[in-house]
Amino acid sequence: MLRVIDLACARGGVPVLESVAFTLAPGEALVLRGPNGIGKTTLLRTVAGLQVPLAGRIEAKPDRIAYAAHADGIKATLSVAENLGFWAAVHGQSDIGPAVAAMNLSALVNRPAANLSAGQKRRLGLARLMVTGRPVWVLDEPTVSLDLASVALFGRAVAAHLAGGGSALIATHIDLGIEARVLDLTPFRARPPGQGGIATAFDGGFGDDAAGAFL
Amino acid sequence: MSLWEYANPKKFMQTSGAVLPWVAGLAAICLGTGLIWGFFFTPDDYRQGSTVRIIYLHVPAAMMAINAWAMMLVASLIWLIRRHHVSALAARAAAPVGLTFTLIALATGALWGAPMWGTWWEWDPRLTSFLILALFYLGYIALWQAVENPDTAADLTSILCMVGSVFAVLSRYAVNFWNQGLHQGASLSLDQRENISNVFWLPLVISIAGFVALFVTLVLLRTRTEIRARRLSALIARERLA
Amino acid sequence: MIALLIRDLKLAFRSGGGFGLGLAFFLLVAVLVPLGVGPQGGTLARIAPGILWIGALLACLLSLDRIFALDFEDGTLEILIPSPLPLEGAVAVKALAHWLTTGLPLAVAAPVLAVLLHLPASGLPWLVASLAIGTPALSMIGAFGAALTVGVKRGGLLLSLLVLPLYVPSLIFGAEVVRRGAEGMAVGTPLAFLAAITLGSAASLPFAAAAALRMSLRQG
Amino acid sequence: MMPELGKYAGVVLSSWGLSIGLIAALLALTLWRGRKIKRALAEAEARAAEARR
Repeated sequence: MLRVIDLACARGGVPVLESVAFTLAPGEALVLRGPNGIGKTTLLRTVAGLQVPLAGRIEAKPDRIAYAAHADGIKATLSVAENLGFWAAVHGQSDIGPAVAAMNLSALVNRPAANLSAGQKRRLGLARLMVTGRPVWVLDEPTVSLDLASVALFGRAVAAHLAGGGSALIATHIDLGIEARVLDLTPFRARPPGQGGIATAFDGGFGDDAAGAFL
Repeated sequence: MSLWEYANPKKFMQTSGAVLPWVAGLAAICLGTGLIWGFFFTPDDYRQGSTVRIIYLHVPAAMMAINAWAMMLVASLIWLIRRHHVSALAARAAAPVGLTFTLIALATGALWGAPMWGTWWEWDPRLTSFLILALFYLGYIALWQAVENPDTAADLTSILCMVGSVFAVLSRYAVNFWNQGLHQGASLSLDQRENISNVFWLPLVISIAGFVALFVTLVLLRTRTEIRARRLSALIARERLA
Repeated sequence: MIALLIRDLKLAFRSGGGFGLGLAFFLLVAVLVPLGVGPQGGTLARIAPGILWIGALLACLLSLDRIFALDFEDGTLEILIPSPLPLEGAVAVKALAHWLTTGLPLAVAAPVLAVLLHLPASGLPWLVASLAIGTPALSMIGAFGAALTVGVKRGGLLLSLLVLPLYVPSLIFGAEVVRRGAEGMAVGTPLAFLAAITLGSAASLPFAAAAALRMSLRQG
Repeated sequence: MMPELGKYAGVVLSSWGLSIGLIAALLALTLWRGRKIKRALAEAEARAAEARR
């Protein structure tokens, strides 16, 4: 469903990860771990197609991936139903009912998103994933500002998605209560170019530049 | 050996370093000869008196102001198509040089216009176009400085350069059209190449060659600085990561 | 696409800002200019085409950064890029929404302000026509500028600096249409140029703007 | 040696002065920034070489 081969990605022009490889089969979830700054967000953005890989390949149809990051794309002046309905329309879906029910938003459908709490907004953002109808979820810290009950709710939603043949790639430090493989990114930290890492255009010095003394 | 090898930063640094003294020397010789000849050893024009001496600055500066933009356009395209960093940095390096030449063309044009047209500023189509060109240069330079990620900045400025080129040409025609509606064209064409006599022609050509060499010198110098700056920020980023 | 258009329109109406503000600004310009240049009808009539077009231009400029900045901040753009909606189409639709909430009301309100500025009656239809034909280009060029500056913090001033030179041809031809219309001359040529700029912008700039958006969002 | 510029002397001289001044300023700025960056780069290269050792 998703196959990542020998992937290297960069943040701000500096390689952060290299030789990342994994596959994601239908019904499977993969949790990314690693210390802050290792490049989890960068990897997820690259997989989602927002960034260009430095090297390697991502084998997945781009129209199968649904990406959710820290910002949820929620408009404060629109109601919950309008927010969800818009994303459903963008993805050619029309029924937002199941997503609303799954994220326990039924009581809030007509409330403007401005009046939602941070956790409720987060739930709305996750409900958006469901209306995309896409099988591969790529999630960056999805449980930020969720309480325990909502985390459990979200875990069940992911489990249901997996049971339905979907798959998920999640960067999180919290146990979601789902069966998932864990991939620690620490061993994939990009090496400096001197030690075999990928060199960018400006990683080589200019050597003995005869005219350098001049100008 | 392919021409594109010079787009490698290291290779470019070596080549440009070797070429620079020669180009700089050529610029100094041509500018010295052309300008001194033009200023001291040419007669007054029978109609314009001594103001004709402004031509040795005005015409070369105006030509290079446009050529600099054209060079930036080519460099931008090379960056967008082939992703050679040197190309993008050369475009960045050329912009302030182009802006300076534009300002020189504008200022000398206005000063020349003062005794000829009786006003410091005439909304002559050519002068107006150069004013707009200066605005394009300003926007381009400002965008380079505003975007933090250098590769993104190169991408965005390249697109701006492409779109800006189309609109700059459009503006040129629009301005021509607009001024026809108000005035009957400038009383004196700035473009004298048709009726210029031999006395003025040779020093002018030497001056033009000098401006071209000066442009190349400045762009090479600045490109080298930009490349070094990129290398510097790459080193700093690595330091921070380690 | 239609969903995006409806959403953008809804957002513009509900937040109240974009829609009313541009129009109010346009009105203010038309009121302040006579206060500045004096009440002589002849002078006002002569400069009215330029004032009205510059007012429209600035009013348009006011709301440009809203085209993408809000969607950038709340993550909508990051979600839109991998979505099935082609980004070029999304850009065009957002520019259209911007035009419907700024350019179109300006064109409709312009005759009233033209009367305040003593524009001869023969110029009124051409004023409306030139604004209706010319302002879509302003929105589209503005969307391109907004796409370039979307990642720049406090990019408002930069946006103006980038966009205003691009507005020059539209301004020249637009004001020329009104001027000629008011003087009873043939307006065909400038009107054709104005329409050509609008059509050309609409046909090509969505691609440039979408490319700029993708580049702005790419942080690697 | 100075040519007779007549009544246009002011205009001609200010044109030349302004142009040469602008070019000189640009050249000075270019050289100054070039030196500055070059020095900073040399320091960074030295640090990097130190770190590799």
